[in-house]
Amino acid sequence: MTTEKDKEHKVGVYVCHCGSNIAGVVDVEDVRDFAAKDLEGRGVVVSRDYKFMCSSLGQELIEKDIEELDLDRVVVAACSPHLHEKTFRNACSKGGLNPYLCELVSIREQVSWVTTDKGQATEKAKAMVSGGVERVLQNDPLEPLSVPIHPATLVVGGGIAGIQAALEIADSGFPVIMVEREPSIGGHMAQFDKTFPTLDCAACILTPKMVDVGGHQNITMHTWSEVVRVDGYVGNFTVTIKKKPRYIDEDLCTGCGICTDKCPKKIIDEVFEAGLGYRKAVYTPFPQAVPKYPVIDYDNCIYFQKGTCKACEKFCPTEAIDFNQEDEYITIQVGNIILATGYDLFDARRVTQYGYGRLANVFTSLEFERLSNAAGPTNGEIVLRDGVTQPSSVGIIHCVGSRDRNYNNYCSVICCMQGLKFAHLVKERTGATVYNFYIDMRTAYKAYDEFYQRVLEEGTLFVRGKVAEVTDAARLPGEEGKLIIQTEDTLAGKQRRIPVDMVILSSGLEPRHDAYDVAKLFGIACSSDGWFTEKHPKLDPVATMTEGIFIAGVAQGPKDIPTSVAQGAAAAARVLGRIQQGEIELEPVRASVDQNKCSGCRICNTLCPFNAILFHEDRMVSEINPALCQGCGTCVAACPAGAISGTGFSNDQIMSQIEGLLMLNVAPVGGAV
Amino acid sequence: MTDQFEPVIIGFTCNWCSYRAADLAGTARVKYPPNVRLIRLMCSGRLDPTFVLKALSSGADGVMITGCHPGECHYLEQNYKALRRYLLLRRTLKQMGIEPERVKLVWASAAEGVHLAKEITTLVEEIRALGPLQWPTSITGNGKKAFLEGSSVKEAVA
Amino acid sequence: MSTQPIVSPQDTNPNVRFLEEVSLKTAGVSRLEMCIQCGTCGGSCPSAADMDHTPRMLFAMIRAGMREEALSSNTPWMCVSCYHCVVRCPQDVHIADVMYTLKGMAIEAKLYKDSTAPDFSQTFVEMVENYGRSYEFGLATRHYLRHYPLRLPNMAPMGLGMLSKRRMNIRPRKIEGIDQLQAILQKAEEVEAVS
Amino acid sequence: MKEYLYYPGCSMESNAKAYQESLTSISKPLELVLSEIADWNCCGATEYVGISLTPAYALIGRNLALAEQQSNGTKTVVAPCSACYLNLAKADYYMRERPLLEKNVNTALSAGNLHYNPGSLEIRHLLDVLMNDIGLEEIERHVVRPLSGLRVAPYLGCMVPRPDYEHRWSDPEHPIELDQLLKVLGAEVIDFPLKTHCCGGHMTQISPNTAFELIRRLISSADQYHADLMVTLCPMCQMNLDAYQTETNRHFGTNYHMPILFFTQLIGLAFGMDPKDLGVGLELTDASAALNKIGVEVPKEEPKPRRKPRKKQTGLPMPKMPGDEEAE
Repeated sequence: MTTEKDKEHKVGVYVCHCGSNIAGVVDVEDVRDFAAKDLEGRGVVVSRDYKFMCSSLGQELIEKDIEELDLDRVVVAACSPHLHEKTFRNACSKGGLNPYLCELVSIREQVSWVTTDKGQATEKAKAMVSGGVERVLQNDPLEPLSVPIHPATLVVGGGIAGIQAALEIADSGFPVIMVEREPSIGGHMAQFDKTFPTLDCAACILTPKMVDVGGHQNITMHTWSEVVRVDGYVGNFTVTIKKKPRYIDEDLCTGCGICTDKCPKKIIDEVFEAGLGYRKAVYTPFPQAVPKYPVIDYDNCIYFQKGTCKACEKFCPTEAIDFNQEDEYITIQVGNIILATGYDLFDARRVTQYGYGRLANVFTSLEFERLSNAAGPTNGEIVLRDGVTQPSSVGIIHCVGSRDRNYNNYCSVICCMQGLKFAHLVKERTGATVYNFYIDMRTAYKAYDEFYQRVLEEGTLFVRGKVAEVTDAARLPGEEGKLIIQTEDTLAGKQRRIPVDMVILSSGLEPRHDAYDVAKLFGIACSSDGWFTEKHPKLDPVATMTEGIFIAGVAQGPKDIPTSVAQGAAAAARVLGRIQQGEIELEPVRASVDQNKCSGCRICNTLCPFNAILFHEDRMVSEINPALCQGCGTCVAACPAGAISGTGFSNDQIMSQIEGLLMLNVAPVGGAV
Repeated sequence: MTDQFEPVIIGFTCNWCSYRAADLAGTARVKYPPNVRLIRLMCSGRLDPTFVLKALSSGADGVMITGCHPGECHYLEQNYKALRRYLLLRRTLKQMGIEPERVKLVWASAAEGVHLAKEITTLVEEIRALGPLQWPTSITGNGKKAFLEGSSVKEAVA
Repeated sequence: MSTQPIVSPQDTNPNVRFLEEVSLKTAGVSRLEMCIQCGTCGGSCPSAADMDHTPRMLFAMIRAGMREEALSSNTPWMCVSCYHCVVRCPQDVHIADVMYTLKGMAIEAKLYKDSTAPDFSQTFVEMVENYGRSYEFGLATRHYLRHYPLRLPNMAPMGLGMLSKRRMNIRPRKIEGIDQLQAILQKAEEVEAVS
Repeated sequence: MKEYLYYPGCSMESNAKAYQESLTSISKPLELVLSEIADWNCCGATEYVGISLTPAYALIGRNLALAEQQSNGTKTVVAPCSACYLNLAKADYYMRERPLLEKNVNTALSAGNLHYNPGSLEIRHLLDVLMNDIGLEEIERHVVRPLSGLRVAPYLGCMVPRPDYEHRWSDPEHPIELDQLLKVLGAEVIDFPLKTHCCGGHMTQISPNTAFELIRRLISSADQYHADLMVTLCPMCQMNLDAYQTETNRHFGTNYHMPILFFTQLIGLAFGMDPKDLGVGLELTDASAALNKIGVEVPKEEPKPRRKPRKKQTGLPMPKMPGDEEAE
């Protein structure tokens, strides 16, 4: 199988000791000699070993050889390509060799660190080097693809993360389009009263930012709207937005609120007031709403349901009411997209033993936020469901729906601090006895544990134990008319029944009910939990696998306000970097169709999840748009005519690597085959 | 080297999950038998059944195909396609008179280094139990011919 | 994710084996090693008040390899099999079944305390083995006679009531396939012994 | 006409005669055909598993094997007793989950020339069958004597709704099936907070004081809600709450009087059947006062004051619950 073509190549092999990380288990000299002797016939002209290939000296070694021995292929046997592929590619290009003619063989992660027997380890290392050599012989010089970046950015979701991202970009002078599903931006944070650990009022720090967004010359806001279609690719997305009818003419409306005052229809506000308060059929969710324009709730408006009333229209001083509005679709061009779509609150009804929905005085965390909020249904009065009685004892239950295989396995991150915040507020406002029931107290990050200390000082009682049940079935004296929290006090090792007036459930955070559809719409992935998947959990948390689409805030996973803000800013920074580049370089791992071989069977067209393959009816052949193609190679594998080839992962490359790994290129070695 | 039969297994990994799982197994110093030699693909969806036949016809005793868990594919859903091909492939192998157990599909996320190592260990044991692969005489050990065999599979698959 | 405890076979510390032993002797997959000590079980348990240790503590003791203490605890014998802990456990630990396992192991090791429970189970089992059906009258009277002779007078009216209402059979019903059943149980004992 | 394999369990022949008799009676109008598993044996209750694993499951296995042999047409086994239901269901489930168990049990069964393939049967509780196969409409059709005015506490006990391997029930802690059924019969169903709490199980035997406490909790709670009687679907629960009620009262110096009937008995009464055919009167805690309310045998007793509804209509709204609409 040795062809003339291969012979002409000049391959350099470099075996890294990585201190003792590799050399401790693999006989690197043996591997080096193997490459030099047994693979000489495969074009290996030089084979060296070195303590640390990734060191500048190690890299210079490669550069020098490329120049002096004019190598045209390089194989480095060291660590995982995910660590140092770039390093050695750069070394190659410094030496004047196309970086894609360099292969990295992972004999650390895949050999020395996972194998005990030195002999076997060395044999495996040899096989992998041989595989690397065979593969690199088939590599083609590649140039990174580059595509222009449209300067505008789409931000989906007007919560704190989205707001932060939008402002960062807009302030740097680039246009931003923000799409928000609800009538106003602000997200969950607008519903909160105080924010931990500093206890500054949410509205006080949020509303200024909301106003900035509303008035920003570089930001176009589409509230009461949703993205319904996304076409194109990084740098050049075409996005279709559906603006739901407000039935209010935004040009005429002054936001005076008379319509709301006059509207006779009062309904429970399930969204902003968390079902704890009421709103009118024509409403703005809250006084500081941005934009100021109200919305008419079609399902509850007397006119739409019965054809009568029209009070709002009668009293509107500027004739801004327009019952004839309909869905409006607008199309925009953007270069990048940031998804900050937030979360849904876990439905506490699912934990039946906690009695939410059955027992009147069991509240969810969001309900309590509204309860304690000065602008809420009780003007900040912390009272029982009857609307008047102040609780004299309150139990706060952590991990409701979180860290529990019956619901969600993950930790919702915010609940511990939230529980502490609630404890403080209850004490401050009512002086009631407060219990916190926790499994583990998680107060990581700046000033959080200090807050825990403070709440301890204030006399909140802590019980370590996941609450078993909340019941109104009185059993012992003093339990009549109370809610009894039954739990094991795991530190006292005893079961306890604690009668309280009010129970607050620290409900966990869940992915949006439609997170998966949204992910599909924008062509990104969801984790099994339903959170958007980031490109790298540690090193690339706000990028996604789809170029040009970024994520921020809780949509990526449970997190608190500071982290959400940080992610919003981070996503913005990534986008700004892109915009300033003007164009973006893409890894040239792409598929392409040999139009002469293509039989036009169209099998590949349906396989591509990124719609990168278009079909030319006229010539009856398929073609792949390199900017859309993400290089997964599914079409390559599927093409019956073998007309599609994937750069970087061509059939030849993989076939040869197989032969290499199986040592077909050298005289069979004992044992292995 | 011990005198017991040491199978050679080619493993195909997805760049985003199982290859990183292998990295993780390494960083975590999880030990597993050295019989598996990994090849990196961008996605299990890239796996052309021909590769497997090629590997088996060229001397491998078994093949391990790994990819992201269903629903977690970085290319949305290509691992499902890998699954389909895998199932079909096993049938083809049967027809060719090869134990389909020699080819195994394993889901392993980037976080599942231990899991991957475990799977590798079991597979090695299973293949060891099966003994060396006798590539059917009807098909010579010549890669090219296996390649042809493969193309027919491919049409069926796609 | 592991479903059986992963304890290194090289580990010579006998204590680490106990968790494994309990887990392996349990019907189904115990998931005992998954316990996060949250106390849901102890909080849910209706008879916790009468237990030497809450289930949670028992699991911690098992992990600690406290064989004697764990097997002599009355906790498993106080379990009423209400399965509240099982459905509430955030880690899907098969708590009730682990309790059954511990009972068995305690009897085997003759470690259970004065509790009359093992004896009751034993009596019950003997009846089933002899007749194929259970037989409360014999069971209850025999058990009460043996353990609560003083209580019997109080119970008598109840017993008589049950009798007069034809709710207790004086003599047990024997199934036809009793030999077959005994053969099966015989075999089962053998299998149990080796596994 | 619906046909099932039937596993009565030991209690149905003795302490739960009333359950068996009422079931037999209501089966006719509901066209429920229950063919008893020939020569079934005890399920081992909660005792056998505590002694030795394989024998315990082999004991249950024999019943499953017999049922599998006998299953013609139907693969559904109906069990009226909670413990029996759970034991059968559990054996079937665990034999699937743990191959070792399956192997051991079948090795044991082979000694009796029997074999059971886990998963080949469908183990269901009587209430499940009535609710989902017969259906509420059908049941409602036969109601001629609505139980109007009768305040009942629906009590399921533990082992029917839990652990519920096959997810047959609406909820493991607050299932609504029994409530729905009793509502259809015209009864006034209280939202009984302890509807799936423990009756004491075998504790009446091995630790009476523990049992008495558990019995007290249930009866006193039902009493707080001014229930006329508690409705159960488990022989063990009925036995403990009914037969041990006097002893419990003596133990705590209380004087609760809470009749305990089987749901099948109430169905029969609502169908207008003769109490005698439903085993009514077999309970030790006299139920005549309660039944008097629906015109079944009539001694006098002053009616208790009604308790005001639990959910306040004033003040802040309650979150909507599934099924709130039909609830009063």
